[in-house]
Parts: sequence; structure tokens; C-alpha cells
Amino acid sequence: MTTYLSLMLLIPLFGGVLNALVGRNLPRRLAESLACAAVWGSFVCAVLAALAYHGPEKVVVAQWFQAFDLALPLSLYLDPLSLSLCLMICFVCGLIHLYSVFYMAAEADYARFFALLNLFVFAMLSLVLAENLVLLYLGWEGVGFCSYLLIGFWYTEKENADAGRKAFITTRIGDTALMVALAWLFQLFGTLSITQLNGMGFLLPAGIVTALGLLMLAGAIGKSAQLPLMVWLPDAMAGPTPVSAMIHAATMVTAGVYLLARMYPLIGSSTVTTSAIAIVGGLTAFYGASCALAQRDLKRVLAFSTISQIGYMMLGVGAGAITAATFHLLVHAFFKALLFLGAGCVITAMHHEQDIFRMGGLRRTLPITFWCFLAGAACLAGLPLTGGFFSKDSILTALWMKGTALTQALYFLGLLTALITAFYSFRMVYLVFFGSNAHQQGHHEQSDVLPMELVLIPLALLGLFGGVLDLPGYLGGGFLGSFLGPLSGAHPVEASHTEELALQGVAATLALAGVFAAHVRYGGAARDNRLQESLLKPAPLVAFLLNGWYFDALYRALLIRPYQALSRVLWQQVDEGVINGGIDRLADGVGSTGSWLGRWTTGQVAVYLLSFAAGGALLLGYLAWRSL
Amino acid sequence: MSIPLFHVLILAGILFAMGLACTIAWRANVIMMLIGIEIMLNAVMLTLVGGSAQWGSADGQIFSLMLMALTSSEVSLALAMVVYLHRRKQSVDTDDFTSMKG
Amino acid sequence: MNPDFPILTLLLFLPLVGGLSVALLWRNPATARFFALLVGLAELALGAWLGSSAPAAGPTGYFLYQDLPWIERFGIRYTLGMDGISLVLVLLTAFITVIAMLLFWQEVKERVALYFALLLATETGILGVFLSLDLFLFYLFWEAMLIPMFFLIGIWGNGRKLYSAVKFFLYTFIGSLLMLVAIIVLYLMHGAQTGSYSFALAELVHTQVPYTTGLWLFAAFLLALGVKFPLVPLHGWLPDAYCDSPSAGTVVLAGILAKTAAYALIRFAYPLLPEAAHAFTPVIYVCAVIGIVYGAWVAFAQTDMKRLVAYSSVSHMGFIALGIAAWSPVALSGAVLQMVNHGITTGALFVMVGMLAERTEDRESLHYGGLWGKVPVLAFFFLFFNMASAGLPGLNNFVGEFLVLVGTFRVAPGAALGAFLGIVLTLVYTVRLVQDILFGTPSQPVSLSDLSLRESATLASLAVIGVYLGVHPAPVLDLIKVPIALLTKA
Amino acid sequence: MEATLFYILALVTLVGTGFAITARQAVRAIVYLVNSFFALALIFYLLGAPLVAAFEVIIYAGAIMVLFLFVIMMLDLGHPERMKSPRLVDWIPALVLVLVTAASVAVLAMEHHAQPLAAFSGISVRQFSQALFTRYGVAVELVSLQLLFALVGAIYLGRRR
Repeated sequence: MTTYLSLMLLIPLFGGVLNALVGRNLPRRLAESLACAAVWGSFVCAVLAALAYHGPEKVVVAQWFQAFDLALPLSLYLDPLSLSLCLMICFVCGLIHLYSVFYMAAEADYARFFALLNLFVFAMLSLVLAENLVLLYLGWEGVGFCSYLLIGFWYTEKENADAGRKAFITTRIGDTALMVALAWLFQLFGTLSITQLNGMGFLLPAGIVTALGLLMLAGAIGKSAQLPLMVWLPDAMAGPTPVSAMIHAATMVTAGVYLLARMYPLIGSSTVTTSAIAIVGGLTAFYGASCALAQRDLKRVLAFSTISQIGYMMLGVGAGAITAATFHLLVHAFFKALLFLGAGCVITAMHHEQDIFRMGGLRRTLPITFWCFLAGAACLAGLPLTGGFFSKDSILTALWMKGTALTQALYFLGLLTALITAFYSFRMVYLVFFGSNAHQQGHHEQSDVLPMELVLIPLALLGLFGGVLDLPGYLGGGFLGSFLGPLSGAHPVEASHTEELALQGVAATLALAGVFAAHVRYGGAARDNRLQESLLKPAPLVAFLLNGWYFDALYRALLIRPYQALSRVLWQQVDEGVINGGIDRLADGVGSTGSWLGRWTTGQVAVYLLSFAAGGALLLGYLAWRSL
Repeated sequence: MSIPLFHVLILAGILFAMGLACTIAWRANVIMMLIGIEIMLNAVMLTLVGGSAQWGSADGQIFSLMLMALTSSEVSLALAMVVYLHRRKQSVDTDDFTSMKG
Repeated sequence: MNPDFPILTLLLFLPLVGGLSVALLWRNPATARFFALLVGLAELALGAWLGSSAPAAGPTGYFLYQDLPWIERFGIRYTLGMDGISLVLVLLTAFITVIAMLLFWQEVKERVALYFALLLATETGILGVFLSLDLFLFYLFWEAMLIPMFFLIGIWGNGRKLYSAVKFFLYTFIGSLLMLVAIIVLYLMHGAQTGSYSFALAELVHTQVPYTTGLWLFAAFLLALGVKFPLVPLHGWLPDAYCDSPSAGTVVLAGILAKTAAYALIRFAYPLLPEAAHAFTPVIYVCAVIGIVYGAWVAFAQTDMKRLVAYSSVSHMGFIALGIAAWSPVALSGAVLQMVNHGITTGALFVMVGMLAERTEDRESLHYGGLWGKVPVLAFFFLFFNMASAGLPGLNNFVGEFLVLVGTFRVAPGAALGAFLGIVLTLVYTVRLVQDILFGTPSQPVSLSDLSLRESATLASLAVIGVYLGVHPAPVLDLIKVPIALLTKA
Repeated sequence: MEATLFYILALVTLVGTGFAITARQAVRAIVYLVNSFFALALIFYLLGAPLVAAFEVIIYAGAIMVLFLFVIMMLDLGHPERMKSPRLVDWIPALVLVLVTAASVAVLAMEHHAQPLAAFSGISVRQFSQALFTRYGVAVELVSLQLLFALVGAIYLGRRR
């Protein structure tokens, strides 16, 4: 098992480092194959590990560093949660690597791209497999770093680089909260091993558990783009589309959910924390969905929908339904990657046009993409019997069943969000694929897009039928539920079959209603009206949603501007003015005193003599005065 | 001998003060300044000789002799300088010589 | 090795003697350069050999020790000792000096021999501080290292070089004089108590210092060391000195000279005056945290690359101060490790910035841009060291910072929380610098040549050490374990 | 007897010096000073220093004062109307200083009681010379060197260009 796990990590690391160091000098095909082979090698290891799996296992690979009682081994932990995530990550990333080979075919700097992708896989896997919180932090920061460079991959444009920077710094804020939690945990327990910590939560007073939970939540908020640190994710779409699919949809952004799920045994005992998680999740889900309603950029629609869907996962964690959250995490990874990759096909076909109001009629020119994208949208909308339906519904059910006023309020918020989700999913589908559009000319040759489209198919199947991973109880229960069952703390109240059916019925109705609404507003002839409207200045509400509730402007006014202004003040007023100026003035004072005293040396002998005599007289006078 | 040392010292003190006053007051004439210095040196010699008489040892007298030798070299150099400076500026007023101004 | 062989003396004075010989080669700059490099390499080799063949440390933690009478009348002895902490810093010193020489091989065109001689002389001064165990000897080296540095800045600097050199000298010198007073008071006090007057550290630690007197003495130490550290209100000399000194001088200043203060705090000030140090701990905490946040914040406003890195150095040194103030084994290990890391990383950053400035004669970061595509190797290293400086896990700075923060959080959570804020701010200015230089399109065409093989190899050695210390810091941590255990239990 | 003589001579000295420092003509000042130095030489003799007394007359009153005269004549400084004599303002600092000094001396004097010198028959020339050339031999050499330097210096400064 040690071999599998360490190989799973080392292969992509090796691939990444190799590509980073010598990739530029390798033939293109070799570099690409190397990168893909590394990830699929990892996948093979993950599968082998899964086959050999027979219970949670902790593996110490090596010692990282040790200073007195702070011992940090490089230890890995394989349990159902990490195993299922590893499989998903390797698989999705592997597909996206393949996709990238074609998507980035025209890019000259392929070595950097694939090196970073591979390094990302390494970091993500170490995040997931880490048994030690510091190792988890390494992965946590590593994915952030790769994401930073990948968002800004086309660095020559300032906006891209700015977006990368924004992502890096915003997530760093959350990361720091996580690091505080680490330091605190070490102070309390003297260890940072996740398995040990999870077993010791009961030793702590509730207040501290709450505080720790909130700190971890802050970390998760940063990484998973939840309120109020979600501003970076829409901008992160500046990166190449495979990057958006891989990092900003399937894997990295769900790391926060993973962290909370992982540490749930420790932090779950605090009601305040779980409520906070649930509230953050619910609000973010609603926020993301509402913003997605008004976006014009295809990738930004998907970005806000990602924010919203992760909000659902947080809701699940907050409701104590770790299984449901993980289930949604996995299924979401499939269908959101699918949607992004589909969007990538669309964008390639449209020559990097991303405005959905300028697209149309693509269902005929890109049929495979269309069907796959439709499958993804159905999952996102939660149409009955798709994977997304089951996973989202298990979260909502868990919320309802928890039965407190808060969770039931959040349940209704979730339902409302589901309605909006269905609406914007199909708004997107209608605008992109239906109707006809003037921009038909100059599509790529079909063969350019075809290999990329092929990658969509397995993802579409997984998304559509992902539900079988964890079927509801009335269909005989699911595999995931029993697999993840041993995770302590993951015991939400079971719903009876009738209740479950009723709740699912409500959700299904809402989803269908949303799709219907979208059809009414964007389908058929109405679509052209919308296109006409889109040329006008947007209404205030639309603009409000389009700009993500103006959070960016708020932060700019509240944080960024003052920070910049104050930095200049600190430098020029305090540092140059007070500290340096003070010293300079002191020096000037000493200097001018010196030159003032220097005027005494007139060069006239008489003055010297007089001074000398006066000095002598003073001495003598002093002696006389003493003897008086 | 019935001369109290103390009176010798008072005499030396008064002489010294007069020399000092001369040096300070005659800033317009180097010659008189030098004369003031000579008076002060003589006062010092008087002190030394008085001390020598008090303790009956020759050292004080020897030092006064040394002093005399030093004085003569000092005076010869100083007067040479006066001559030199006078040649340059046609003046013996010390306030005219300020090239050592700091 | 013959135990009587004065190997420490050899280690200490090899650069000085070598430097003097280099100075004799003033007619022939090329030879002087090579000879200087040879001396530097020999020193590094000697240090490495000592490190690898070091016998087991005795109960005092010192595995090499030399003690000779010098000025017996005043109880001054020539006492050198090397324990784990010294060894680590000696290696760092020798390494950084070689790096500085190698990377700025052609930077200086005039009076080359003298330049290299002074660099080597500085090295001896710094090594002396790291090796002395007699306070008089320590003070001697402490002052001695200023002099060559002063000339390095004053002669080969740029900008307002004389202003900066004098400022640097006066700042550090005035502080040091206070420390000298404190040393002498301790000496007299110890002599009066025991009857034997001695400057030896081992003797002076037993001095019974009255509480109030101790406070004054420690304040004097703190002022002297705080200037060189620098702790925040005392850092006024640093931006100017770092900016205006020649690049190699900056690397030496930031990479190793600043460490002498931290070392002296650990080796002398705390053990000599433990009670007063304890009383002063809050002050150091405050200075350190303010330094971390303030340095990072001011760095953000800089567009002069060298000045930015200079302020970032203030911020990073704050972490070291924090770790020392916490005085717990973990935090102190972190502080010492961070001294090494800071030497490597900030040294490397100054190297990078210096190389850019050397190529274009422009230090304004806004004038650059898009270097990633133009000079990929340079850009790679630039990004690498910036990320190391920002504390990316897996690279060296992270380990040190983590140990410091975790160790400090145990004893002083409030101070640690302030420092955590610094982590975010560090990233803010780092990423800004990276973006200015590497990304975007250049606002004016800059013609640059990528790294030569010599430069790449040297930087690669720094980078390899960076990764190594980030992934496997155990060798350093093992070395400093015994001395730190001794220090913190005392 | 000796004491009376001392006081008389002291008076002569002081009066002579006083005239010397206030004289309007440098030549007159020199003459008053020579007078005063003669009296001082006698005081030296009274204090048991015959040799010093002799030197005082020979070197001071003789050589040095004559040197002064030479210079005064050489530079043609003998005309009082061409010379700036000190104004009253110039005397004020001098007088203040003298007053302070005198007051201090007076204060110090009040603590002392004048005690006559111990019985003492003066230092013979032999004693003097023995001490001078044995114990202070080096000093003599140094002084002679200094005289030589002064000689060289004076010649250098005085030469005509």
C-alpha cells in the first residue's frame, strides 16, 4: 500500500518537475505524453490501491521535519473518503490532460502548462491523502500556487495575471486562518496527525472546538470560494478552459469541503460551527445561482454555478451529511468538468468568443458537444434520475431531516436555489445551442474539436449515471453510503422512504419548473427577443447580479484601496517622513550645532586666548567655590 | 629665611594675572602679547623657585632654567614669525591674521 | 585531525589573510578575482569538512573549542568555540560569500582587488562574531566587520552611496557603543563579585545582576542588536544601505550580516541577562510583529525592486525576532533555521534583482514586464525564490516560519496572530513584484540576456539548497538541537 | 631683613610690570619690564637661587628683551601714533578675568596661614649642576635640540625671499 500511495504522489511530481526543468527541450509529443502518462500512472496506482483496500490505513512514508516535540512525518491516510476522492481526481484530471493536449495544440509554451498541471495533480493528491495537517497544508498551498500560475497562464495580458494574483491572495487569507488552526491544534494536543486529532475532539471545551471549527471554515471559505471570499473564482476563468475545468470546478475548489468533511469528527460537535457552515453554504449557493442568472460570459456562468454548487456541499457538511456532501462533490466534479470541457469545445469552435448572447445554433454544428453539454446541464439542473438530482437531493433531504428551524429554513433556500439553478442551466443551453446565429461562419474544422468532444462522453455518462453511486434508500440504498459509513460523525438522520420520495418529488417538480421557465423565456421565438434585449443597457437588478452583487467594488473600496493608500502613507510619511526624516533632522541638528560652534574658531588669536583664560578662570573659580 | 612661601605664591599669582591681562588686552599688538606671555612665564618661574626653596631641592630651579631655555626658543621663533607676518601684511594686529579660521 | 591544531583560527582568518593577499594583486584584476574565489571556495570547503567530520559535541554543546590567553591583565582571552548554531551560520557565511562573488563576477570594474579583499575581510569579521566566546573578542569582530562593509558601500555603491554608507556606519556604531558599555559594566560587576576579572562568556553568565541594572544592560544590548537586526523603529539605515551598496555587498549584508544580530541575541544577550530578557520579551514581540506587518506593508508600496526586497527583509527578520523572543525550543529552532533560510532566499532575491539591475541598469519594477517569455531561466529562478520567500510549503522558508509560528503560538498566541497576518501581506507584495517583472507586457522594450551557465549553476545550487531545506531540514535541525536544548533549559 | 627686602622688591616688580603692560610705547614697556625683571632676579637670589637669578639677568633682561627691542626697531614699531593701543573695552575682559582670579586667590588664601620658609641656605652651584647633568641629562639634551630647531626655524622664517 505504501508503494501505491507514494507512487501515486511521486509520478505526477516527477512528471511535473521533469517538464518544468527540461520540458522546453523535449519534443512536444513527448512532453505531452509524459504529462498524460504521469496522471494516468497515478490513476493506475489509485485503482490498485482501491483493489488492495481493506480498511482505513495510515502510512508513514518518511520524516519531514522534527524539532523537539514537533514531529511532522510525511504520513498518508487512505480511507473511503480519500480513496474515492483520489480515484475521482486521477480520473477527471487524466481526462482533462488528454483534452488539454488538443485544446492547447496551438500553444507554444506547452511545457510550462503541462508541468503545472502535473504539479497540480501532485499537490491535490497530497492534500487529499495527507494524514498530517501540515502535509495537507502543503497540498493546500501547492494547489493554490499552481492555480495562480495557471490562471495567469496567458500572462502577457494584465487581466489574466491580475486574476491569478487575486485568486492567490484571496485564498491565502483563508489559508492563514487554517494555519492558525494548525498552530492552535499543536498547542492543544502536541500533534498534527489528523487521525489522532479526530479522536481527541471530546477533550476540548466547546468554545475552543467552535473557534477551531470557524478557523477551518475560514480556510475552506477561501479555497472553495464561499461567501465572503468568493470573488476570485469568476475572475479565475481567465485561465485556459481545461484549467477551469480541472482546478476551478472539479478538484481544487472542493478542497474546502474535503477539509471540513475530513475534520468533521473534531469540529462537528460544535453546533455553532455546523450552523455557520450550513449558513455560509446556503447563502453562497443562493448567491452563486442568482449571479449565474445574469452572466453573459459562458465560463462565468459556470463559475458562479460552481460557487453555488459548492455552497450545496457546504450545506451538506453543515447538516452533518458527510456522505451526501461527498456524493455531490464527486458527481459535481464529473458534470462540472463536463460542462467546462464542453464550454471549451464551444469556445474553440467560436474562436474564443465567450459571450453566450453571440452564440447559437451550435447543436447542429457540434452535436456531440451539444448532447454531452445537455447531459451536464441536466445534472446541474437536477433533472430527475440524473446524478446531480440524487446527490443534490440527498443534501436537501439531510437538511430537512435534521429538523431544526435553521436547517429547514436553509432547506427552503436550497429549494429556491435549485429552481434558479435549473433556470440558468437551461438559459445557457438555449442561448448557446439553439436558435441560429450570424456567427456561423468560420467554424473550426470538425476534426479539430472532435478529439476533445470524445473526452466529454465518459464524463457525460458518469454525470448522468453517477446517481447509482449512492441511490436513495427506497431504491435499495447506495454503495457510497455504506462505503463512507465508517467515517465517524457521518450519521445524519435517516429518512423514511415515503419522506424521501416526497422530498424528491418536490425537488424534481421545482427542477422541471425551472427548465420550463427557461424554455418559456429563452426557447424558441423568445430567444430572439432576449438577444435584442441584451444589446440594451442592463437593468439595475441585472447589472447587480452581473457584477456579482458588486462585491468586487465593495472590496476594492473597503480593502484594496485603503491598503494601497496606507502602504504609500506608511512608506512616505512614516518611514521616509518620521523615521528617516527624524534621523536626518537629528543629523542635521548635530551638523548645524557643530558648524555653529565652529564659528568660535575665528582664527583670531585673541579669541582663543580669551576663551582659554575664561576656562582657566572658571576652573579656578570652581576650586575657590568648592573650598568656600 | 623668613619669607613665607605663601607670599611668594601670591606675588607669582599677581604677576601671572597681570601678564594674562596684558596678553588679552593687547590684541592689537603681537609684541605686547608676547611680552604678556613673558610675564606669565616669569611668574611660573617664581613659583618653581619658591617651591625649590620650600623643599630645599634643586629640581624647581632646574625646571626654571629649562623654562628659560624653552622661553628663549619660543621667543625667537615667535619674533621670527612676527617679522614674517609683518612682511606679508604690514601689521602686527592679531585680528588681521585669521587664516586659521575654522 | 590533530586535536591541538588551531583549526578554528585557520577557519577564522583564512579569508582575512586571503583577502590581504588578494589586495596585493592589485595590478592584475583577473588574477585577483580568481584568487579571491579560490579563497572563498577553500573557506567553504574547510567549513564543510568541519561540518562533516565534526566530533560529537561535548556537554557544553561545543565540538570545537580553542582558548588562549590574550591580554591577561584585563582577563581578555582568545576564545573560539563552534557549536551547531555557529557551524550552520559559518557554513551559510562561507556559502553566501562565494555566491556573491560568483554572481557579481564582473560587477565591479575599478579597484577589483581591493573590492574582493574587502569582501573577504567582511567574511572574517562575520565569522568572528559567530565563533567568539569572549565578549571582548566578540565586540572586536562586531565592530571590525563594519569597516570593510562601510568601504564597500562607500566606494563601489551607487546612488547616494556616501550618505548611505555613513548612515549605516553611524547607526550600527552608535548602537554598538551602548553594547560596549553594557559589556564593560557586566565585566566590572562580575569582577567585583568574584574577584576574577574576565570577559569570557562562560564566566559572565554567572554574574548576579540586580534586576533594574539588568534591564538597562539588556536595553543596551537590544538597542545595539536591534539596529543591526533590524527591529522596526531602528531600521532607518537598511533601505538606503541595501539599495546603494553594490549587489554583492547587498547580498552579504542581507544574507549574513543581519544574522549576526540574531546570533548575538541568542548567544550573548539572552544567556547573560535571562531575567531582563524575559522582562523585555513583550517589547521584542511588539517590535517583531510590527516589523513583520509594517515591513510587508511598506514593501508593497515600493517600485524600486531592491528597496522592495529590502523592506521584505525587514519583514522576514521580524519572524526571526519573534522566534527568539518566544525562547521555546521549537520557536528557537525555527528562528535559527529561518536565519539560514532568510540568508538563502533573501540573498537569492537580491542576487536576482541585482542581476536584473546589472543587465538593464534600471531598478524600477514598473519598467519591466513580460520577462517570462523573454528570459525563461531567469524568470524561473525569480519566481522560485519569490515563492520561497512567500513561504510556499515545500520550500525552505515555510519550515522556518512554521516552526516559529507554531512555537510562538504556544507561548504567546497574540503575538503569533499578528505574525500570521504578515503571511498574507508577504504574499501580497511578492505576487505584485512577480507580476510586475514577469507578467504583462513591457512598458518599454528591455533587451536582456538570459542567464549564463555560471549564473544558472550558481542559482541552481541556491535553489537546490532551498528545496532541500524545505523537504528535508533534518540535518540543520539536528545540528542545532543540542545547543538549543542547552540554551532554553538554562 | 630678608623679608622686608622681599616685599620691597615685590612692590618694584609689580609696579614695573604694571607700567610695562600699560605703556603706550613698546620700547618703554620693554624698559619697564627689564626693570621689573631685575627686581625679580633679586627675589630669586633671596629665595636661594643665585644661578637662576644670574640667568634671569643674562637671558631675560639681557638677551630676550634685547631681541624684542631689535624686532621693534626692525619693524619700525616705535611710533605710538601708528599703533593701536587697547581701548577700554579691550581691558574689560582682562580686568574681569583678573578680578575673578584675584578673588579666587584671595578666597584660597584665607584658608592658609603664612608660614615662613624652613631654614634653608640656598642651593649651591655645585648641587645645581650635579642635579642638572646627572638626573636631568636627557632633558638638557632635549632642550638643546629644541634650541637648535628654534634656530633653524627662525632662520627659515626670517630669510628674505
